[in-house]
Amino acid sequence: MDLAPFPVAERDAVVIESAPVGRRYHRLRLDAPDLSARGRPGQFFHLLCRDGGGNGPYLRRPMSIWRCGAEEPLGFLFHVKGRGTAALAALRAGDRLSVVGPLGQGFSLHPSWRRILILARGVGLATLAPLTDAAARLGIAVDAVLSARDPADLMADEFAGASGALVTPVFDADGSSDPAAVEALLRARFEAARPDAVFTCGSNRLFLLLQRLSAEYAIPGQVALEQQMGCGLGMCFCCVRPIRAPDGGTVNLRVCAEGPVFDLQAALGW
Amino acid sequence: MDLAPFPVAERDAVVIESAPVGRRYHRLRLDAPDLSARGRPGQFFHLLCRDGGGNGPYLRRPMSIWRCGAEEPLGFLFHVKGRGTAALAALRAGDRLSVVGPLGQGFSLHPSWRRILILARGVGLATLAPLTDAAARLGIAVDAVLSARDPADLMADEFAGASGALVTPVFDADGSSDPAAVEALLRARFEAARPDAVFTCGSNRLFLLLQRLSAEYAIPGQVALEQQMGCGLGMCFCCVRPIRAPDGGTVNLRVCAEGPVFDLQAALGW
Amino acid sequence: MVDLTTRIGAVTLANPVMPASGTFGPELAQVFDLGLLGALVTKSVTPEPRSGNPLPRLCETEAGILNSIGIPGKGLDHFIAHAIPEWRRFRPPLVVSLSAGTNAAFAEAAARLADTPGIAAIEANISCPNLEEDGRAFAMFPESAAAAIAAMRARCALPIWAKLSPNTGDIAAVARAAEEAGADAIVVANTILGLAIDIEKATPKLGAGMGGFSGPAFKPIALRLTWQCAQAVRIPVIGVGGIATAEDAVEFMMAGATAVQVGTASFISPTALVQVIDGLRDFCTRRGFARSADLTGLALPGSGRLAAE
Amino acid sequence: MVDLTTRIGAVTLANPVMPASGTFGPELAQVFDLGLLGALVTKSVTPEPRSGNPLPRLCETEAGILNSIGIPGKGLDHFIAHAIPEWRRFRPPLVVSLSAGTNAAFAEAAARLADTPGIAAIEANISCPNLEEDGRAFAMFPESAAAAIAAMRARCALPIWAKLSPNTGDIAAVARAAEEAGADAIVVANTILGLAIDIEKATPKLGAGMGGFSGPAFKPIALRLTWQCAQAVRIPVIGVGGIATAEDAVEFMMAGATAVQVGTASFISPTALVQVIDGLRDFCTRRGFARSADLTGLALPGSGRLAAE
Ligand SMILES: Cc1cc2nc3c(=O)[nH]c(=O)nc-3n(C[C@H](O)[C@H](O)[C@H](O)COP(=O)(O)OP(=O)(O)OC[C@H]3O[C@@H](n4cnc5c(N)ncnc54)[C@H](O)[C@@H]3O)c2cc1C
Ligand SMILES: Cc1cc2nc3c(=O)[nH]c(=O)nc-3n(C[C@H](O)[C@H](O)[C@H](O)COP(=O)(O)OP(=O)(O)OC[C@H]3O[C@@H](n4cnc5c(N)ncnc54)[C@H](O)[C@@H]3O)c2cc1C
Ligand SMILES: Cc1cc2nc3c(=O)[nH]c(=O)nc-3n(C[C@H](O)[C@H](O)[C@H](O)COP(=O)(O)O)c2cc1C
Ligand SMILES: Cc1cc2nc3c(=O)[nH]c(=O)nc-3n(C[C@H](O)[C@H](O)[C@H](O)COP(=O)(O)O)c2cc1C
Ligand code: FES
Ligand code: FES
Repeated sequence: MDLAPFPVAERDAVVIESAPVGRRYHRLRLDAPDLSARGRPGQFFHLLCRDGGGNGPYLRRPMSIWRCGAEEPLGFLFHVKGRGTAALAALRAGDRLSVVGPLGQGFSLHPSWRRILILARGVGLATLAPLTDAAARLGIAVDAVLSARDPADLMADEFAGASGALVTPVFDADGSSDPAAVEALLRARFEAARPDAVFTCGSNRLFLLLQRLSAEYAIPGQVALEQQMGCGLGMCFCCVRPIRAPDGGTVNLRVCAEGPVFDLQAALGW
Repeated sequence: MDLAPFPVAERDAVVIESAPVGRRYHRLRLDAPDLSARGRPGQFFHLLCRDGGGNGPYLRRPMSIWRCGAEEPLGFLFHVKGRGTAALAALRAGDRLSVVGPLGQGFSLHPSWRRILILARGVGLATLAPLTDAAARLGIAVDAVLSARDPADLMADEFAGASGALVTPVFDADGSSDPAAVEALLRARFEAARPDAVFTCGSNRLFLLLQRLSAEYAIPGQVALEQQMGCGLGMCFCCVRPIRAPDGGTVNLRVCAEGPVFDLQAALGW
Repeated sequence: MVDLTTRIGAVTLANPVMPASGTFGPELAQVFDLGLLGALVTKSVTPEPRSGNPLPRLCETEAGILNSIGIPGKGLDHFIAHAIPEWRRFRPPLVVSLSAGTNAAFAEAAARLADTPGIAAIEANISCPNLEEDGRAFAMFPESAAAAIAAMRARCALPIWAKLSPNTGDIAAVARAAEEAGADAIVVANTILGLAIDIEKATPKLGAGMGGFSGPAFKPIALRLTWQCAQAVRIPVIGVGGIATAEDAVEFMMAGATAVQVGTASFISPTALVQVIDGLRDFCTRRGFARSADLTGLALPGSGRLAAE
Repeated sequence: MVDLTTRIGAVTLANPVMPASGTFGPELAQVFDLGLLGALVTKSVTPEPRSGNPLPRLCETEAGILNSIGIPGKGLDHFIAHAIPEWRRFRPPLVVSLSAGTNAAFAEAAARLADTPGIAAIEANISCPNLEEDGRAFAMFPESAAAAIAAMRARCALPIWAKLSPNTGDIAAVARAAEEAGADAIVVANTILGLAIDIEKATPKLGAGMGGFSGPAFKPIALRLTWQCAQAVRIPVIGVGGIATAEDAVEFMMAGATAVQVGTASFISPTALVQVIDGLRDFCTRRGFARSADLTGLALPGSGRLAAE
């Protein structure tokens, strides 16, 4: 049911593409032009995970917007992890998928910025991917460090699309993704051309590293957090995470409502 | 799981045909040669009603054997009535269907018989259909009166197959299915060539008529009853019906275990 | 045109469908017009601020969920200062769910709410732990339920709806005790205690151990409690537990409910409340009921109203 | 090789998996070798013949069923003369479920069963109506539960397993009372009262009105009751309610059950019992448990056994 003009829709959308990506990931594209146009990078949809026959877990699953925009089908890219994502991966073109969204607070990009740095690992890149297009449209250069097990797991195309982002891959396979190596890499970037802001998602270790370095270099940052969700709308308070308050203490904030994007320095490791 | 040599199997069988029959009916044929060979006319299977995607009601649904035999796929013919049968009708060739069976006490045919009469209405003919083949194999002639709304609902081919049964259709549309008309028809048959036994299923009115006439003519008879089921195996006692006992009282017998086929005179109307 | 008007004592609702406490918030106004609802029901507010239970606070089960949220919130002062004004932006009557640990705290908080304009009724969440009774919920026993309601009644002229717990052994006795203590309506039921275990970790799935079970799987129990309460009291009964569709709501009304609440279903379908209202109207139209109120109690023993029609 | 041997007091089972009373019969021997089971549990037998409840006696709900079968049967004499010999064809220990309307009738019947060879234990179905207490189930209250068990204990040397009802407000107190009265094990839980309404007819779906709710939807409640009982008593607890898979059985064992019963699941999958036994063995193998008995209580507060490993 879509009760326009409400900002959040509950809607059945038709799947126009459903395809595996690499060994463990899957992408879905939906025919929902207005929702795609309304979505912002860092926001998410709450998906009813039912395979073509209606089978799946009771609760919805939160999924970041991976592709959005007036000219793009609404896209999701996910790790096939458990029962919910398995049901999603079983959808075929032509099936219907019930979505609720767009939800949550996305990333912010200041038009005055010239260059941002993105540090992502694994499927965290799905969440950060739409930032590359948005930045490109604002003329902001994107420098991205993508960490993956090996080249087969990297999904650089899925990340950058046609945005022109500069992608530096680092891999477990050759040791280039070691924390020390990534720290050296980031320090070199920060010294060479200090980004106006940094962004991360998907790895606690990389989050802690980026938090420490960007504090040292006084670069503002944003992180997209994950948490198990019930309602996805801010009503049930099951998705809270402790976030540093200005007074130095912590407050429990709802990842679905105050997040999923939080200030990099205010967030805590998980 | 099929734990041969147990007489009742729980088994996933592959659907080899799934097709609508007329306006309100549907037939399924399954690849399960040993179960088909084991099934007897009047027995039933308990079907887990899940559409291709695993969606359907919690309990199984009982369904008479419509086609069986060493050379035949196991077949069911049913009225698409509610949630369970709708899920069954949504199956496609290649899908799997979990069956439990064969279950219950089927019809008995005495090799000494020369001629039987079958009176069926609606989907009751699915239950009686396999009798025609069995009788043919014993050299027993089958005289069948099939009652239906109109020719489109009759399913005479579904009933008699290649058995050579003599089918007399009667219709609501032209009044030939009126109780009085059917009574006259049956009396004429009984006078002309007294059957050795009569069989019915599917209509309370026709059951009562046949019970009365066959008592008058002292012809033995059998009726297949229906009742809502839980376990289908005789364990839960939810499927009982009152049946006349030899002492004149009634006893509650389980349709799944002591039935579904009962002596025509012992059964009560429903 | 079907008349959906519903009277719960002195409170008149445009229709008998409202959200269940703790599963609703002004956030839902992002999805549909909250003005469509029969009433608004807030999360339970507690006198003092609470931080809530450890994570995970929610897990799913077969056709349901377990939760141990723990009523986090900023306390009554903040609620009166900030939440009430926010709620007053919406048309429907505002029902404030109140939770407290002692009879005195219930009474004190009820008195303060009675002094606050804009509140149509208090829903007393007496399913919460009674600190003076070893933490056993007020609604476990007729005596403690009655004491809490009576304490509020003495200090507050607002209608009081007593929200009962399914964890008691005798719901009818608790409902009668609440009625006698002055409750204006019975809301039944809160979640029933449940448990789920993560067998890989060998620990409960919820951080708090046990949790409250809700959702479609809980419906047959909540419907039975509604039916038992409707036969035990003369005040209106509001049914809640597993309602996800208009058909579910009709079941509760036929079992004796004057109105219904929709909780967990809103997590799966944020428009569930609207769908229930629309579907209820459709059911009445199709079956020729001029007023949805005529459904109430139709299936109760001795009613036989439909059969007679 | 995983050791599945299970001890319930004096009774030793080859494995901890058995059927639940009323959902099992010798008919299941048509589907698999009943010799595989940990024990056989009969339908409840009553002293006198009973014809059972009006139809319909069963209806389905979301992931569960309601039943009001009403314990039809031919009475104890017929049971001893005909059913016991039939059961004795099978290897596993035979547990006879007994139901009666008064303490005296329970005691008398227990004495007769004690005189009958071939019975390993009596499961006292004290969830049935107590005719001397207005029809409220014995297992509703600690006192009446204890009185029924004590009456049997005095007349019968067989192990007595007390089968408790989820409809009480204080399962721990009832379990303790049964233990003190001499029960050798606790079986928890029987079905919980539920209701479903046919909204087209405006009547309950079951002929008897309310019925007992069971199946996967009931699992979180039964698991919680098992967990509460396991913490309340020292005698073994047998968990039952919604178990359909080996993973479910492991949850109950980690929650404190020494053994489990599978009921409604056998209606959907007649081989469920065998699947649970096989899956339990597989789980133990995969996770390196040499004995399935080591699972019992792993998730109880303060156990921390897995974490320590
Ligand atoms: C705002 C947000 C955006 C997300 N975006 C993406 C994305 O773009 N791509 C992607 O692959 N994953 C994303 N995730 C994680 C994704 O929601 C989980 O992987 C998914 O819920 C797993 O469901 P499952 O049934 O397959 O797994 P299971 O492990 O069986 O799920 C069991 C339960 O745990 C919850 N859960 C498990 N993992 C997570 C997790 N990491 N975060 C939150 N809840 C979890 C599930 O929702 C469910 O309630 C996002 C999570 C959040 C909160
Ligand atoms: C032994 C036996 C053999 C049968 N053989 C056939 C057959 O060959 N072809 C056919 O079309 N139908 C047959 N039926 C009836 C068939 O089982 C029901 O039509 C079917 O269960 C309806 O399920 P549903 O979910 O579609 O309908 P619903 O009406 O939604 O079912 C609701 C509940 O009522 C029960 N129920 C409804 N109608 C019947 C009925 N007539 N008999 C028993 N339970 C019922 C269902 O099992 C279910 O529990 C047979 C019934 C029995 C007992
Ligand atoms: C996440 C969650 C939080 C809840 N919080 C409250 C609460 O604060 N106060 C209250 O009275 N009931 C609370 N409940 C219970 C619901 O109001 C309702 O009684 C119960 O969930 C059964 O209805 P349902 O099955 O429709 O959810 C909560 C339920 C859930 C699922
Ligand atoms: C049809 C049916 C009949 C039952 N009959 C009995 C009975 O005679 N005695 C008894 O103690 N429990 C009886 N029960 C309860 C079960 O033994 C079991 O405690 C309950 O169903 C919960 O387990 P389940 O969810 O695995 O079915 C019956 C349950 C069902 C569904
Ligand atoms: S998921 Fe319910 S508040 Fe965030
Ligand atoms: S269906 Fe269970 S006894 Fe017949």
